[in-house]
Amino acid sequence: MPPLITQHDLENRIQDLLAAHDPGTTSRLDFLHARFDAGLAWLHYPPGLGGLGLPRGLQPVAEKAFAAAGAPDNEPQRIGIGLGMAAPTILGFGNDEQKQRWLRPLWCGEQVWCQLFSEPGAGSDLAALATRAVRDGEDWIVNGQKVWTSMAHEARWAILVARTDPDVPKHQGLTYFVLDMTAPGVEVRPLRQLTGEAEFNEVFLTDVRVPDGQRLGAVGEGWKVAQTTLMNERVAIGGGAAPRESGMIGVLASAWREQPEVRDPALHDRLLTLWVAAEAARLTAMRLSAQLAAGQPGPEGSAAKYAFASLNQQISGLELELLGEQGLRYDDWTMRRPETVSFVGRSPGYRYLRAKGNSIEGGTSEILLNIIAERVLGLPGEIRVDKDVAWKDLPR
Amino acid sequence: MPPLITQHDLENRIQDLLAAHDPGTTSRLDFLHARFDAGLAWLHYPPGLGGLGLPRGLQPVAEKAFAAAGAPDNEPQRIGIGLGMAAPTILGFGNDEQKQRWLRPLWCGEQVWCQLFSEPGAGSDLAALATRAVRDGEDWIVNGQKVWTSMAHEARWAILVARTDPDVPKHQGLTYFVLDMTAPGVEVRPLRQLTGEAEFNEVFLTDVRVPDGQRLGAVGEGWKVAQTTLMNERVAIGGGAAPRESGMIGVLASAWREQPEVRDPALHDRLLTLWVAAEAARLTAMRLSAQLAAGQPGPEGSAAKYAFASLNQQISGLELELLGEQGLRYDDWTMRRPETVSFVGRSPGYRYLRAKGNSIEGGTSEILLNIIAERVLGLPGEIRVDKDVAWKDLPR
Amino acid sequence: MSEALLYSEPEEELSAAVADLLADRAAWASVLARTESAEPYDTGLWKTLGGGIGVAGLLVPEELGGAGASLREAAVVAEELGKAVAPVPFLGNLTATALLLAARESGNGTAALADDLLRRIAAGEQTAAVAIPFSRSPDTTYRGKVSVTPWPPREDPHEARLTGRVTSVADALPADVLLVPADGSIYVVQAADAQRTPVTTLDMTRVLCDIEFDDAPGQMLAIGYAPLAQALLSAAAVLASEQLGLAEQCLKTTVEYVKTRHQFGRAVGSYQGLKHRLAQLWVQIAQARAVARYAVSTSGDEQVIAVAVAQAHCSAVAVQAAEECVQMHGGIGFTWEHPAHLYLKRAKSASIALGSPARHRRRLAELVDLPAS
Amino acid sequence: MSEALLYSEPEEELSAAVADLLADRAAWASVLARTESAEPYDTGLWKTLGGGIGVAGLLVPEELGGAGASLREAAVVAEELGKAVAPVPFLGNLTATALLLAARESGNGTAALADDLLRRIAAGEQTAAVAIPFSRSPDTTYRGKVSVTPWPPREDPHEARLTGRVTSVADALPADVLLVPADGSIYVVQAADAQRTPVTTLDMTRVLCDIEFDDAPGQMLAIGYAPLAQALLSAAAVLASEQLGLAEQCLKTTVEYVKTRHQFGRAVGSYQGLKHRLAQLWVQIAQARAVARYAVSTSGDEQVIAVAVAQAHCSAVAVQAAEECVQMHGGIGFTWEHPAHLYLKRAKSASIALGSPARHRRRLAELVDLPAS
Repeated sequence: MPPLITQHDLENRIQDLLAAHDPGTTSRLDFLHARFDAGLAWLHYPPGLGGLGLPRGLQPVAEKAFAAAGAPDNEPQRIGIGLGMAAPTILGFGNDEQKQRWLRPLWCGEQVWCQLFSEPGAGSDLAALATRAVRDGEDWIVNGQKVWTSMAHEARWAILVARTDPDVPKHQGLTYFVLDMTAPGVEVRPLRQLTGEAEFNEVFLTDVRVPDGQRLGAVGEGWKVAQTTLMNERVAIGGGAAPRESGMIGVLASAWREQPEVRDPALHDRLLTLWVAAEAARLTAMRLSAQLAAGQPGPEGSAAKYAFASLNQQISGLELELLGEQGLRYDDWTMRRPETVSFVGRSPGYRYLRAKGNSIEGGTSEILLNIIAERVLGLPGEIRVDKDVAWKDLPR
Repeated sequence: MPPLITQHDLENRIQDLLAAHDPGTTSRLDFLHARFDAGLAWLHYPPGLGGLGLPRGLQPVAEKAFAAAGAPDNEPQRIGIGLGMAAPTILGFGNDEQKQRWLRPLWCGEQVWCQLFSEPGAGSDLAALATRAVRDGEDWIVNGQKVWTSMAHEARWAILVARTDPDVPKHQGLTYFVLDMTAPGVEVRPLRQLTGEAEFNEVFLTDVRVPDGQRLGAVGEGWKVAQTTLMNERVAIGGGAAPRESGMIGVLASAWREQPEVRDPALHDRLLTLWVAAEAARLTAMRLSAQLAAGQPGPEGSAAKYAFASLNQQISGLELELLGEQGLRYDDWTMRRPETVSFVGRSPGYRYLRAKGNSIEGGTSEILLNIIAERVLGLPGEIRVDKDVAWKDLPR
Repeated sequence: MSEALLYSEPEEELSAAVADLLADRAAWASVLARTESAEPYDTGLWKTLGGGIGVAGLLVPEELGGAGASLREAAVVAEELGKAVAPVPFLGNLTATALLLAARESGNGTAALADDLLRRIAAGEQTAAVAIPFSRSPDTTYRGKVSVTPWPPREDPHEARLTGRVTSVADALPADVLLVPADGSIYVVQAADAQRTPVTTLDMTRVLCDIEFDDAPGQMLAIGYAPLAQALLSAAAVLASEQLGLAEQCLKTTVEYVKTRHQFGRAVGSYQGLKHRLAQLWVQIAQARAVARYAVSTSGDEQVIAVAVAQAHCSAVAVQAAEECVQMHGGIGFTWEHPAHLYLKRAKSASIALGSPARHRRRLAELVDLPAS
Repeated sequence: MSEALLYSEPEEELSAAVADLLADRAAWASVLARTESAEPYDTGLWKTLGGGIGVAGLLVPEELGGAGASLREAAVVAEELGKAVAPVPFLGNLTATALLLAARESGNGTAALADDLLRRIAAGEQTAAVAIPFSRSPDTTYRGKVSVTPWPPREDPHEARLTGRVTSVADALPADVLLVPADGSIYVVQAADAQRTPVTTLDMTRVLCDIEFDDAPGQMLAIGYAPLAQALLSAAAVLASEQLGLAEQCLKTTVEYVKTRHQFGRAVGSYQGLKHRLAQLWVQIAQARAVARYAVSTSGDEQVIAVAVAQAHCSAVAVQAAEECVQMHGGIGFTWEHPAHLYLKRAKSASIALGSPARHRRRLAELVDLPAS
């Protein structure tokens, strides 16, 4: 085992890379390739796969140094699903060839990834999914419909969970694949939401051929592989120390301060109650990040997401009520494909509508409360009627 | 079948009774006996048992006429459990001897009744009760503990449900009895509640002998018989047209009007929200009684009780908050046995505490919501794990 | 009194007739499709409803060709329209009718003009709307931005000219006639003589418009705004029933969905968390029915209280019902292709319309002597 | 800053020591029994806590024999006391200590007198309380009913005499010394020189008293009420942690109960309706911990905001937790013989104490520039 690299070594390597590839003169992609090949991409990944096997905690050192030098980044916003969900799963379950093939263009942002998990009939109960993959020689033939897929219209690759055996209980008949989004039979349609926009897609899969070499993990082990993906999805929440009056409460407080005509004394106490709730949520997020930093990961992540959804919905609802006539109007119902979601810069009606999704997307509030009740408080789980039944015999 | 008695006939009979038994000179009990024997007690009961087989709707005619003549009543408040719960069950399931024996002294108020149903381990799930009755010749020997028994300390008779067969599923092993509260082995202890008072009792039954002649209905049919009792318990709710600001909201509104120093503008909107909720509940009760009068009984009874509990708790909570220093004080923690429960005339703290019982006594709010969800909305029942299991094997 | 809280037999017949028509002609998919068309209002449906079933002239006295009905019947119609979020100008036309009736009774204006308009409305020839922002509550002292020239008017008040602007007016897009409060009186203006600009509206099934008057000819209908206040009070009373209908529909749709949607091998409607929330919603709706009925069954000072109660209560219930409808439908409820959002947008807008719940509670505080301080 | 929201190791040790002692000496059955005894306060326990573990002199500087600790350590103690609803005058004594410290630093009074008292408190010889109604919030302009004669005082302010009445004072029954705001200054009065009458108190574990001063000798401690405001702010900060502890205990007890209580053949804690409510409560408590910690970890203007937030939030959470505790225990939770009511009474009283949540929100409105109108 090679000796551990120190922070000082790391800084030297970064400077060496910057010296050899001046960001001012090197093309963006060349620079990112060089950074990956030097193991300075995701430091905690193994050598040869863009990392140096270092502790995660050192990553900010690299990011800061590259930013200071004016080096291009890999647009982590745009390739978040690849970085956050596909990559750890490939790393955990892929064979060497798969890792070599996919991780470099993923990190460098050359290939965008998306996630084909949810289905119209399988939301909270993901393991009930119905998309079928049937073995055909060296390939699998995939048929089904996936939904709530961000970035599907720009993605080259998808991580996919499909049912390979409908005759066993639902968790046992799943297999995990990587799917080429340019393959014949893949159709992406925008999924319009109640705001008028389409942030997400539906993906229809009709006789799509997936080579067996694009399978991640063993046949029938798809649920276990998917857990890795989903656990990595939740890590992101928490966020750390935002300043006071960040987010939706700031919009409402500004409206109150700057438009005296909307101040309804009857709703003053409600405004302040929400202000207090927002401040409490903010301090709780601060405390959570301190806990994480101190190596005491808490279950507050689910709580934070739950509280965030509830707050956003209440605050935006009150904003509309305060605004009166202004609240009756909307800005734009045109079908659009926004790059990112932002609550500011749109009309109050947009905030009200978009916030409704906060308690549905990425785990409904009901599921989050179940998680807290069962995993944190240790309350008994629901009586399960689906554990020992073949998937094909489940009520749907 | 005799021809139906008209309202005119009825009025004549009442006048005849009053003429024969001048309330001014007849003793109270003599008058009530005469009224019962004339079939003018509960008009819808059969002839010979205090009634004339008339429609229930005619009862107010009799009550008004007797009240106008200054006749004594049977103190329905004091003997409510007998009138409302024991009597319909005796009428429905008793044999002739039992009806003759119990109904007359019950209606005339000579004998007070109480109800021995709930147990410490069987509240919402009444059918899980553990009090055992074992056959011994012509008697049954009863052992167990009952709880939340109003009037047990004044009662001569009790209606009792006990387990006669622990080896069958819980609903099938129950039998219904009438128990003599003066029998050896019956011990009544006051059950003090968080207000300091004891409105209820615990009743301990130790080898109490109950003659088989005091059984109502067949052995093992106790659950069916108890349904009659419980259905009659719920009929009472609804109450009809109370004036605006009746009950707890009136107390709070008066405090706000009469003590300007407690007016907190921040809580003004909350006060009005509760005022609106109370008015909505009042109008809903009015509508319910109109529906009942029009022969359209609705499931609003459970809803009314649920709303009443929630309102009382919110209103009394706000009252304490408004009163500030005054809300920190209490009137009296002395253990007492009140005759009736009234929210007025005691301190705000009493109202706050006593209202906590409203969502527990006579069906918890959770059970009421279950009833609405399943019987009104037709939502699926909970998965039952106790239906086909012998009582003795149930987890407790 | 308490019998008045029930539905009478004729009311139930009216309700069934409207419901049948809407089932045919206002299925949610067509309502949704219309929101993106050039004609946000369904004038064909309105013609059938208004002329055919006669809901346009419901309040118009029989001698003027109307049904001579009361707000109770109007409320029954509104309840069905709320269930369908039907894009017809019923509420706006009702408000205008109520204004015309109040103007006629006040004796403060031109009865013949009111009579003539009421006759046309009852005959289904014309639809009217009141040119006032939809958010105004009945108790507001209204000061609009439309003024009358010349002022004082000449001898013939028919010759008045109106200039100015009113924003966010409901149900004026399909109207033929506008009733315009201006400089303390109310004027009748032909819609064609004003410039109406559709507004991008939160409630896609009741599209608002901004109205510009540029020296538009107006006939004086009444002096003073008292008829306006009475009309808005009637509208607020009837809106409560529309909100009731919307809430009922949301509950019904949601209950049906959670009975059939399975997750973890069980209908999601078998989970107690959802059951309790739906039961609570049912309790709220049962109460909404009582208060909504009461608001259209009483009069005078008592009606002013009853309407404030109904608006405060029913607004909140409708919003709660629509929000639960979206949430309990999960992902599908968040999409454009499911009707839940039509209800959500209508419910939230309706809660702001004719005064917010907080505004109605504040009004109540005056009425029942519970001052803020 | 965010690390300050965690518990330090010494804080956890202090917490464990207090918890151990309370487990031994303040089991709820004995706490309940004491509520009906002649001695509502547990002076023996207080002696061990105050002198033994040293919580009485926690804030007192080391040079005066105290622990020289901050509000953070006091909050940790309060959290444990809240879990046990222990009948000891910790909060009242803490308030008095904070007042003495503020008086000492203000330079506006008799430092020697404050020092002397602080020394006695730290040594566990004396317990002090502030004679002010428990409901007063830190931002109130206090006008009491105690006056000082003669006025203006003679040269030696030690000769002042106090006459008047203060009602609903917390933790004064077991106090030896009273700090009395009167006529704009603060005086030290020996408790024995005042007439204390116990009050029948909603919170049976913190019994209030009314205090009558009848020409009682007082020594002037400080001129002006500024130290009083600072002391009440510290008390309110620490009370938030007491409320946090109470809420935690209620949740814990309830979760244990619903795991073991079976109805319909299942643990009642397996029903989603209860599970969701308990999970929501846990979310609230997790937030309460963050705000309570923040309120004792900051200072100056920021502390004034933090305390208002903490009081508004933690008061509500504690009441919600205690109410759920009663409800989810069903019948047994409504009886005298179960501890739930001790928590309910403490929680509701504590929410009123030192200013109601609405009052704290109103204060916040000034602090963060969100005026009512």
